[in-house]
Amino acid sequence: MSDPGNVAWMLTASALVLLMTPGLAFFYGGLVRGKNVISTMMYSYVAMGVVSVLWVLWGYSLAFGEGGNFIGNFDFIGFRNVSAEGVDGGISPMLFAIFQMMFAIITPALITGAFAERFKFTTYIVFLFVWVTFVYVPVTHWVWAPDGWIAGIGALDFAGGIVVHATAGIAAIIAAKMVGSRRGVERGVEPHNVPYVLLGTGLLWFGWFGFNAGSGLLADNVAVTAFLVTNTSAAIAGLVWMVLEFQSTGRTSGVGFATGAIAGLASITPAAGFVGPMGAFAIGIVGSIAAYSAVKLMAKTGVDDALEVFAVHGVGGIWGSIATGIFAMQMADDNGVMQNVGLIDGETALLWANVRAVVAVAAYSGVLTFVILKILDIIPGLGLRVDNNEEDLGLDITLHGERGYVADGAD
Amino acid sequence: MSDPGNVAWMLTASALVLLMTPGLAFFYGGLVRGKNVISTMMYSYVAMGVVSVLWVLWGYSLAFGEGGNFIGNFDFIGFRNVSAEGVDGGISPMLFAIFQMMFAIITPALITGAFAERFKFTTYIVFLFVWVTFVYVPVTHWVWAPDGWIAGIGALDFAGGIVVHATAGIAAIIAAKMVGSRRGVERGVEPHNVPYVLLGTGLLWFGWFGFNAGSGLLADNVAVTAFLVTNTSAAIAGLVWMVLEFQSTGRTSGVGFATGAIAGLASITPAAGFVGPMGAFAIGIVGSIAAYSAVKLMAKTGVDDALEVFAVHGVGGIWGSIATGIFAMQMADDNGVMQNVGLIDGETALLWANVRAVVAVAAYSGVLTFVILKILDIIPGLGLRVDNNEEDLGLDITLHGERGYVADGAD
Amino acid sequence: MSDPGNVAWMLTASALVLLMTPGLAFFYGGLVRGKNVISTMMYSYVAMGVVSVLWVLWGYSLAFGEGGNFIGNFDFIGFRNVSAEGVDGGISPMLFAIFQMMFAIITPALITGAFAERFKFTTYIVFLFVWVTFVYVPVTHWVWAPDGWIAGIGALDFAGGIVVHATAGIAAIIAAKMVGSRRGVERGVEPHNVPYVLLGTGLLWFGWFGFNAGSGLLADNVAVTAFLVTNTSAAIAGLVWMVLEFQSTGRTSGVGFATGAIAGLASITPAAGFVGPMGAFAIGIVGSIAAYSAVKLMAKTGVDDALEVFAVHGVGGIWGSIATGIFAMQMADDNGVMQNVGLIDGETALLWANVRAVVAVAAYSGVLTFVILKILDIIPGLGLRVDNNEEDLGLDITLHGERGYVADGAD
Amino acid sequence: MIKIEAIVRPDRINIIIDALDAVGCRGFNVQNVNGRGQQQGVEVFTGRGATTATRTSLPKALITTVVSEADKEKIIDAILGSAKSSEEGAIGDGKIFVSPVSEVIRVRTGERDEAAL
Amino acid sequence: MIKIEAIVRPDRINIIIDALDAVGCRGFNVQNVNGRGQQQGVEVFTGRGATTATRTSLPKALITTVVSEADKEKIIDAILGSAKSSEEGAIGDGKIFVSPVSEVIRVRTGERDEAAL
Amino acid sequence: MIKIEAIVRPDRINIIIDALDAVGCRGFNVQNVNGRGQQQGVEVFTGRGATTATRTSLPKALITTVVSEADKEKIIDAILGSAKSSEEGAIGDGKIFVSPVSEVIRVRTGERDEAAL
Ligand SMILES: Nc1ncnc2c1ncn2[C@@H]1O[C@H](COP(=O)(O)OP(=O)(O)O)[C@@H](O)[C@H]1O
Ligand SMILES: Nc1ncnc2c1ncn2[C@@H]1O[C@H](COP(=O)(O)OP(=O)(O)O)[C@@H](O)[C@H]1O
Ligand SMILES: Nc1ncnc2c1ncn2[C@@H]1O[C@H](COP(=O)(O)OP(=O)(O)O)[C@@H](O)[C@H]1O
Repeated sequence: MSDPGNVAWMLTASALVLLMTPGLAFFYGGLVRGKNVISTMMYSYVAMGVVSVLWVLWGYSLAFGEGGNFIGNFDFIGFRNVSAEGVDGGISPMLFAIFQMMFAIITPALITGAFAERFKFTTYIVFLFVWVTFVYVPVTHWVWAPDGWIAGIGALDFAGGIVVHATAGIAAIIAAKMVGSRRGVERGVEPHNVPYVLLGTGLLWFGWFGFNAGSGLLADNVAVTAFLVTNTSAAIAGLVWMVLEFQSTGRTSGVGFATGAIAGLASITPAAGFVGPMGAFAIGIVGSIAAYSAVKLMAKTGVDDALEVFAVHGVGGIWGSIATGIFAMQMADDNGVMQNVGLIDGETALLWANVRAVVAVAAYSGVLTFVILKILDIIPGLGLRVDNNEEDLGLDITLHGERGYVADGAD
Repeated sequence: MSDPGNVAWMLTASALVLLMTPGLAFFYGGLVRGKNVISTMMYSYVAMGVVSVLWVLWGYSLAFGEGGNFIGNFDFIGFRNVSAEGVDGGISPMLFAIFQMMFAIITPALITGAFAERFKFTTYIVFLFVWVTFVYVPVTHWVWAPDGWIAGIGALDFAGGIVVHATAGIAAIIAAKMVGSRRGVERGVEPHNVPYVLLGTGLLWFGWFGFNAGSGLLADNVAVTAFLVTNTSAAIAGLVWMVLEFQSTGRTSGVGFATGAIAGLASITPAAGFVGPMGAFAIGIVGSIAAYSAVKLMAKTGVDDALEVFAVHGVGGIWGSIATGIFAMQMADDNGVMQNVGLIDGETALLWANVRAVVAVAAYSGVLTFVILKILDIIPGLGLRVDNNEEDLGLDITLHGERGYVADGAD
Repeated sequence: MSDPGNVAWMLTASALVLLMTPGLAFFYGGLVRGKNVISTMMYSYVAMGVVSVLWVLWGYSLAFGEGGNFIGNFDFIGFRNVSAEGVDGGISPMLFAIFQMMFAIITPALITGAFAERFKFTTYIVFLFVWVTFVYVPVTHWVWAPDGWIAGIGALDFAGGIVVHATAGIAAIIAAKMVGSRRGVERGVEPHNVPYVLLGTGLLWFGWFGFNAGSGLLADNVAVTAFLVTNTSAAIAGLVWMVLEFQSTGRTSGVGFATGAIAGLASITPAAGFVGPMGAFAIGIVGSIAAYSAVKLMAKTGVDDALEVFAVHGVGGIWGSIATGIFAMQMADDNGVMQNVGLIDGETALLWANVRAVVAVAAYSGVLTFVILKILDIIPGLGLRVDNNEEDLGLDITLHGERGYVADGAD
Repeated sequence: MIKIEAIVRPDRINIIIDALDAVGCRGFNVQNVNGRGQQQGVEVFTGRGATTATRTSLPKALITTVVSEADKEKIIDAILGSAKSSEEGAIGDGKIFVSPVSEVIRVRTGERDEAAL
Repeated sequence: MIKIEAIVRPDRINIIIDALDAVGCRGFNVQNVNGRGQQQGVEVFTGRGATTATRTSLPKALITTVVSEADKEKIIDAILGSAKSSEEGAIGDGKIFVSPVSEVIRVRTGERDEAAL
Repeated sequence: MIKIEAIVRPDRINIIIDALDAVGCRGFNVQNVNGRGQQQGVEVFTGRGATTATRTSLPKALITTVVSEADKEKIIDAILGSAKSSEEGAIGDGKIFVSPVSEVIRVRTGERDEAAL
């Protein structure tokens, strides 16, 4: 039987990760213009609907069924055979499947920042089903299923730097390019509601404790370290971003601190269970600088990744995955003998495995995302982008029939 | 001694359920007009004050004292004799009493959506004391105290479909009818802040994990299944509502998805510990369709249940309570022998018991709410409704002396 | 090895306390004018950055290293020697250090309410480093390190009435006096966004369960009682404030209820593990009346403690610390024999110890805060206060380069 | 051409717009303002709720429509007939201001004056 | 002196301001209004999403600038040239109203009229 | 009758209203606008904080009061005396515009013109 303490923590962690998606909705929703706030938030909220259903029906089965190196099988369709009975020294398969579901929900939601303010909502629903099934699920299998090929080459991704952030980040830049720039954003868009951005950041930071400290699947000392390094990386990365901004403009934006913190969180994710606080400092500092530079670079490419998903999540996740290969601490092998793992202890195998994993996953996500969007674009009745008039009036009123804010009086 | 894991989970679950009331405040607060946002939110917040006090002083004692079939007794007045000492294989009476307190807080808060934008705040405070004491407390005793008569007939209500949602839903429609329609809402009211509705939905969804997965009182496999089906029902119900809306108007509102999800959560509540994911799909789909239809129907009755408490919570909770009788899975009896329970396994006893329970509770809540409001209406100095001028100016400024939003400059 | 249940609860509690800082940001952010909302929120958010880093690098070591009566030592610099390995019947040092970190974050953030809308952000960053190091860290050592001198005189502070609320409250009034009044607030400032105040209150109330029920460091019956009395005190204090307000103005503000609840939470904090529900009622009622009176008094002093940090947190925390000496229940000594503790059981030692502790800490925090701010004021390039033009335009746009809310269209 | 500006209670907006519709005025715009006249402000809480201040002004809505002179009286009558909070009217029901407009241009077509209305 | 009030699409504001800049108009103010004309409102959801209503008006922006008579045509041309949502223009692109202003005073200096602009 | 529109700094509103009160002007309304003149906009962050843009305009408040010609100068003086951000005044303190109003009607009573003020 599972220890109730582990069950308690993993139930809590699952709930925390679920809350990250509303957190993301506010983070993203605050960054766009007011006429698209509902549209942007709904991209996240509806993922809680679609992916929860998909995961129970076939997603979990294809991701974690014992199907081979590349994909799972149909054993767990509809959560058949997914037992809620606890197991000694661990948690039940069902609790594991629930925890994993929350990751599957937030990953595609992350992408939406790239095409916010212009992507068709109906097409997005279809995209959710297709992308999670054909991109997220296989990648998850590769990395986290015991028989996945990336797990097989010895790559380590503690809580999703590869599975979540790299896949989403690459998908984001491809999507942004294909959907095209927003109309009239040449001067940049001021976030319409900074408190929402900060609220989202607070909820994400809070939820990320579940994300990372839950990924060891036990309430043990790994969870404790993961919790600590998560917080440390977020903190230092937020500060670093603030310093960079201050040096170049003399001011320190709330959105900047928030973005830095999120970059730090994305960066530490793959390493959370494998590094100590000093590793976390290194990862957070470099992650923040890298993401900051990426934002500056993106401005030059002309690709309108509206909410900088690639620069922040993609770059953060990729850096973190490589950093795992650098900073991972010694770990006990099956016989309890401590083994060097990271580059700092002189080992290159993990670094090399993680680099291969990142490249493979990035390429796969990029190509598949491209193909999926191409197909959705030409299917009659779908298409990626709203028309100009809808974009000008805002997606809230045209697609959702609502305005974010309605003042009394002024009808 | 209690296992710390169970304590950990039930402390967490209690905190999660407490957070649902602020969540509800935002859900409701976003749906009204801006001039009543504080008023609407305060209906919920002040329930955290009033009911917490009442529950400690006499509520818990009357609900869970061993007083007989209909009501508890005075043994636990002021939480006297409510021990914090853990018990083997379970949680302490005090932790149980705390968890139950959170349910007692949110139930009357749910009702307030029916009479929002016009109910007198001072009267509402009195209503809180009276309604919880004379409606919520006895019903809780009937259903959840071991000696309650509804528990006695074998009805099952896992987490409050009957106790919370049916009582509140029926009270809501009675209250809405008695208080009368809002002035000038013939054209419908556009929610003044949809992000608040979504925030509230996120917090409710999050908190509901405590509500449902906590209702087994242990961090065990029942909690795990309850967690899963809660999420599943919310997800599918949100999607179903969206599809229904899309079919009739070609658009998909954020408020619609949110409302569907809440209907799904209300529906699964009584069944959460007794069904699997397939049951959850069935319950969520039907719950959403039923609530959606009820909203449409309510528009024809002319009863201004302002935030559709009856249609969403009442109908959801009632449907879920019946559905429990249909879909409840086999359960082990005291000798560990599996017994059929639900209609799908050919048993009708539970269905029949639950129907009787719903009818009895609905009738009791309806009649008592009617009587209570009638009396409050005629007590000098109370009265149900604010005057026309207060309603036109908004309850925030007239009753609470505040405006929700104050712009710099424009005094 | 730690019991996973205790680990689960303390991970959760740590996350809950972390969330209080965003909660505080919203509580405070809603109370100021719209032109300073980001500035006010950033005072809290950046504390999550600065103090997290500081705590890992040297804060925890100086606070909890075995350095003597007055300050810790350098044993745990950079969390060196802070083990994540669990210990029987308790939690690991690292988990304890994490939990304590969250307290170190929120304490200086509390102070910021005093000088909101006019304090220079860059100076504030420096203040954070200095104040936490020279005020918070030593006080924490005195009270909570086993070898601290206040612990030595037998004073009890369960969850931070002295360490957190008294230090911050006194620092607040000193800071408010030194920074001077805001320009043009003679008529008082209407909170610009009451829903944010309520959201912050909800998150604080929720997070406070971690704060208080986590402070016993175990998922046991102490946690359960602490949870109960926390909720009880918050509830009754909110109601009492509402009644006081209603008696003097005939209305009941949302901000008033919220403020009362926070006063109740601050008041119960030092006593949470030592009193029962009846003690909580007494503490909450008196705490609310005291804070309410203090707000009235402050209006006469002319000191512009903008968000009433002293009156609410300071007075609450001080009252609670004294009240602990009055209402603390019998406790078992090392031999398991029950000992009287509080004044109500006829003992004066604890009361006397707590009074001395409060006086010493208040004096220390007051003097040090004064000295620190004096020095920051004269350091070239720093200085406490923004210039008049920045204050008039608002700190958001001048220091942070952002506006809280940007409407579409009106550029 | 003239501009008619009506300051009215926010809660009457829908009804006033219906009345404008009924007399054929289909071009207008609405904004929220805060106003004071004989109707005084109200007492509000400031700071942490224990102290109060007086709000100078209350929320009002401002409807603006530019019409030809010929339509003036019927528009004014429509507003007068729909803007009162009750049969007898109450202080704070609002005011109508009429002022001259010398030119009107429709952006889309460049049409001018009466043709542009 | 005259006052030029242009009701335009909110998403054109930046472009219009650039056009005003280009012709040397550097004093103006902008506010958000809701307006209706030939362009009708849209269907919106009310209540809990299952029922709809028609929003009478849509968001517009109002740019106001007070200029000397002499500058009138170039300002109007600048607005006409920048406010259209597309080459052909579309219903709802907005309107320009011109009205007389008898006096202008600069608060800072007390300067009057043309000198104060 | 004339309409006096004063564009001022938002943080001066309360003081200006007191000054208006002092000279007996008790009817007015206030709204928030964004404006630009000699005072330039400020640099703001856009996107994710690493890139900046220039905000064209800054928040201002617009006070409007309709009064009889006779009261004009005292109202203007009241505003001029209270709206400056400092003794010397600073760029951006604002402007006052005066324009004709041909008719005023009180909704409540139907009174017209001077009687309606
Ligand atoms: N002289 C004025 N100039 C501009 N607006 C005014 C004036 N007098 C009143 N108003 C506006 O009209 C509204 C209603 O006026 P008020 O005097 O309160 O009521 P009534 O017109 O019924 O006597 C005020 O809130 C204000 O917005
Ligand atoms: N008579 C009017 N008075 C005031 N504002 C008007 C008037 N007519 C139109 N408007 C404003 O101009 C906007 C555009 O007008 P509309 O008639 O929809 O388009 P178009 O001018 O292209 O025919 C409206 O939304 C409204 O704000
Ligand atoms: N020509 C104008 N038309 C309309 N509003 C103007 C005009 N010029 C200035 N304003 C308004 O007055 C405000 C102050 O003007 P500005 O030129 O910055 O300062 P000052 O009047 O002190 O020289 C501007 O922000 C703008 O709102």
